[in-house]
Amino acid sequence: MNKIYLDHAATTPVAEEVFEAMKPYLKEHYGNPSSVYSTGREAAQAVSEARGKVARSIGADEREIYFTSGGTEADNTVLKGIALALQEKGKHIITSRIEHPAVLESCRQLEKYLGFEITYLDVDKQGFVDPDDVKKAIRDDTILVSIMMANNEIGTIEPIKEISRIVKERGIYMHTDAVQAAGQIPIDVEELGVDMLSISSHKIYGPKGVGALYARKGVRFAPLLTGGAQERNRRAGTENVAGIVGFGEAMRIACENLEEKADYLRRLRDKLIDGIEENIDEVILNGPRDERRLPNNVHFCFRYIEGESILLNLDMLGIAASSGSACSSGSLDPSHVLLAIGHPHEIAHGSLRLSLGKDNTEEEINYVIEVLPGIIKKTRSMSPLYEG
Amino acid sequence: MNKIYLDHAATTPVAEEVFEAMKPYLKEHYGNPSSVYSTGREAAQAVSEARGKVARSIGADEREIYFTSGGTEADNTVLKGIALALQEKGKHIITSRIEHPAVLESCRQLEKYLGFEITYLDVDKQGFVDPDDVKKAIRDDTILVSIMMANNEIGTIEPIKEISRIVKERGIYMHTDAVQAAGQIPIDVEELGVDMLSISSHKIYGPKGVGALYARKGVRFAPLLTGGAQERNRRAGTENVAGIVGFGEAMRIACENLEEKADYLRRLRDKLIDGIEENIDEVILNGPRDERRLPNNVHFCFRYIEGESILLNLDMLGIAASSGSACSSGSLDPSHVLLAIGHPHEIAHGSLRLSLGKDNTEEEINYVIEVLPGIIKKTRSMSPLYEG
Amino acid sequence: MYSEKVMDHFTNPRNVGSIEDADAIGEVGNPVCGDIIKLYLKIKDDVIEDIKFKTFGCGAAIATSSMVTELVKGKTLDEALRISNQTVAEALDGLPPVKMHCSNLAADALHKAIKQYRNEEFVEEDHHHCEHKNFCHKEFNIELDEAN
Amino acid sequence: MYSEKVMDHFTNPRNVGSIEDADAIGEVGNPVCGDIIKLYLKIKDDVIEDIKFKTFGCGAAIATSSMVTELVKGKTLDEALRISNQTVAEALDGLPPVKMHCSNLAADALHKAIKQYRNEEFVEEDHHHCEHKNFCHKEFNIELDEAN
Ligand SMILES: Cc1ncc(COP(=O)(O)O)c(C=O)c1O
Ligand SMILES: Cc1ncc(COP(=O)(O)O)c(C=O)c1O
Repeated sequence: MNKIYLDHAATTPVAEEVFEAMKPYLKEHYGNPSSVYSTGREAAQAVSEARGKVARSIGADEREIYFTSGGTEADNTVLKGIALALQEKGKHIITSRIEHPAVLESCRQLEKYLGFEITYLDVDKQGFVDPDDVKKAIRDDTILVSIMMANNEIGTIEPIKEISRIVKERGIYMHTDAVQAAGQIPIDVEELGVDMLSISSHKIYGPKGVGALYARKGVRFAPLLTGGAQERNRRAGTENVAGIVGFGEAMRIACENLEEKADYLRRLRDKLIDGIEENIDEVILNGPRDERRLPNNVHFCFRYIEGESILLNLDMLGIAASSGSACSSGSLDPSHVLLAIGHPHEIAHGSLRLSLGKDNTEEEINYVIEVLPGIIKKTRSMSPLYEG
Repeated sequence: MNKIYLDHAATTPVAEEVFEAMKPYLKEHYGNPSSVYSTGREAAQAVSEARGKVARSIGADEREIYFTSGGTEADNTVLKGIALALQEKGKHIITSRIEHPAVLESCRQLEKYLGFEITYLDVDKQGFVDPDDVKKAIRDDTILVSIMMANNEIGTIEPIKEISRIVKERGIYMHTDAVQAAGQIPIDVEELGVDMLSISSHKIYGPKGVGALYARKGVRFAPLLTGGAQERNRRAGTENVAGIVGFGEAMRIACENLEEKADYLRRLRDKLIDGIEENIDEVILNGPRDERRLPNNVHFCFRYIEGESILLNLDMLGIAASSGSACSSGSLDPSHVLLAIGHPHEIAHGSLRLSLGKDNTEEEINYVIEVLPGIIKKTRSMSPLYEG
Repeated sequence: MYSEKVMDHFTNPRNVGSIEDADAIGEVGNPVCGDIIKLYLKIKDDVIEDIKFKTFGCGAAIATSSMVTELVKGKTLDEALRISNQTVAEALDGLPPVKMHCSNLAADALHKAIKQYRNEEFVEEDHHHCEHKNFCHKEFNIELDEAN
Repeated sequence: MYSEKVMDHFTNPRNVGSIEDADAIGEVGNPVCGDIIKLYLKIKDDVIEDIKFKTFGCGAAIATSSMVTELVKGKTLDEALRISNQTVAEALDGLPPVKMHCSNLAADALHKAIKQYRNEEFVEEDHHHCEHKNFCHKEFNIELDEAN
């Protein structure tokens, strides 16, 4: 049975070139980049080159890139680091109800332990944050606005540029979680106007356990990991050299011919969306349908059934998919994103995310369109909610 | 020129078996461990096996092991996580003056941002913390004692068992940073009586960027990285699967025939210490000379000269060493450890750490003993402090 | 994550469907929780002659429903009442910890049906009300709540 | 980390040593800082006829000492005074940022020697006092201080 992997928003395989780039740093060039001697200098040089690649991919300066252990750490560093550094200035942060848990749970900690007030902005039915809502929510004690660039469940691309303009006018720090956007749509920190931005390697065919935080020169934040002087005193800990090298290479490749690759995915995506809508009744496409949707994201709710059954049935046919976000699959609550866009619980429970990648083929998409209706039918036939 | 690597306390090469164990998880088994489908389950299974290996190596239960991005993150999690969770109970922490910066800088943040008081215990000339000093320092509002198991610069093995006994009697949490001890001396959390313990993979022939925190069942701490439900809600972020697998394997191997391997290192170590003392005048061995010294640690101060010149000269002969700790090599201050054991600045500046590893040979040691006196002599001849 | 038995019952669920002239119906769970189990029983002389289920829920919910129907078919009502959620989970070679409490309610549905049939009151256990949707999480690993 | 020129001067330092009957001696730095540079000058008709150094310090300190001796040998005192720490660093094809301020004080030692020779007062720049040993760090990357 051929495997069909349709969960690229959860994680991606490491590209062959990326693996080859990493290998020497797992083996012969094992030095500690902080060391004086030559093996250490080789490692330091490799980290520096990777930093350059990441910086260039998002229009930043090398000195504005801080490597982290992933998107989660980048998000945590922003939320907690800004909160600690600027708490004298104010204890109010604005974010949205559909952020990744790395942002939302950090906000919860700030509420619980440091007395912060957080405004969680509502979104519309397609998952958009209204820049006007941001404007209205800003207070004199607001120190940070954090809105994701693209949603990891329903693929909505937020109007970050418009939001940034409003936020920066008020002299407040603007952060965006670009973990899902990276490698899918162009990112230019200057054009976006953000002060901080999070990326993760394993979503762009790089290794797991590495990511980066972009922080504009001059932005003040307390480090989350303190200790050694690595990452210019902003992120302590011996560098994951091989991981960083792989991430740099993955980022470079991801941004090569980005538009062309995105167009390919958009074509598959639209075929899949159309195929599902044509062949299955009572389905709801979540997220927008236009250019404001991530090129690789397909996300539906199927009425009357629960998402996990769909996943298990797909898995038995060799198709890997997700009901929403990978990190919440241990949880039993319905997706906070689907509730935020207005679905009742029983509909929110019936979600399926199919996220495409560069190696997916039209054939694979056809196969999914062929088998999915049967799975939905069978599952619905068991449902006490379905009167089909 | 053959390279002689004598900086294993800074980092180690990835063992071949470890690399082979990791490879499948960088390539074919790329699933996200949180996913429902089979590629995800394979990854979850691998993480779980690695957890078992780490747990067994230190006499812990699997459910007491939390994977982190390294020793620094483990230390930060302990200090900040306990501080946040128990701040209502008290705001006093006890540590020593010779801890790793990952602990010391975390303490500084707690002082600066959360109003904690930290007692930094003095050590004696060999770097030992006196358990009696711990006893005297404990207050009603003490919530944590953190003393390292073995010092990363001078190799002193602290009396953790004695300290734990005192600390636990008072119902206070006890943490030990075992990053340097792991793989060198046996670790048994039950015998040590600690509540929390930090380890890092890249010091024991595992990959960089991964480590573990042991936290005894029931220990309360706020997670440092919040977000997804990974690591049983105690450490969010997509798991560095390949890194974790490598770490687990490295830990398993490190603890196989540990005593035998340690004896081999002790023999080389003592040969090197004797060789240096016999062939070079005015040297000071730092740390103890008996079984309370790490098997792989040699650390000297050479009067009248500065450490970096020694390192550069050694590097030119293909010998990789360090002046103390890797993470501080970007810094110009003399080692806080050497100041703490009572050295004046000019002596503290003249330090050299030679840390041995499993692949070092007697021949290599002989070569170092042969060339080092010339290097010291040449460097001293340039020194305005030397009246040789 | 799931045992082979669970996957077997999930893939080939026994006794799916409804019974038009059922003597007893037991329904537990609710959509907020993400699990609804509805059992239809045909009872004759205190023996469960036929039983069918409809379930909205995850793999565990479907498998436990299927398993419970298999366990009680042909049993007396008293025997059926001795079957607990635990019995069902064990018959399936166990369930993943996270599913143990929230999706393991087929026996509850059974008990509810039987008690209604006997006109007794059925007291649903607290954790199946699921008004507090974090419940399972909490009961399950108390430390987690502390953690965040 | 270091340029080839730095490594060349570190490996084969020019003019190491002292001059017994030196006409001028300039010493800057201190052990707390980790760098001490001592220059010995032989001066005739306002020209530096000979110069030697002794240095306690890192590779950068040794290389800058060596370089400064090479730069000024045979120069007049006025010419020598025009040599700054910056000149020395440039002649070495640059120094790593972290070393730029703390270990680049050979020109200071030179100026100190010449001014003493001329009986002028030498005002040591603040950052070479190094009472505050974090200085270099600070000046260098102000954000760092904020960071911790
Ligand atoms: C939008 C978003 N933010 C943050 C993260 C967390 O990144 P990581 O998995 O590298 O911790 C993810 C993915 O898991 C994500 O999709
Ligand atoms: C004693 C000690 N603690 C903590 C660390 C930090 O570990 P890591 O390099 O994995 O961040 C190190 C090594 O760098 C160490 O030697």
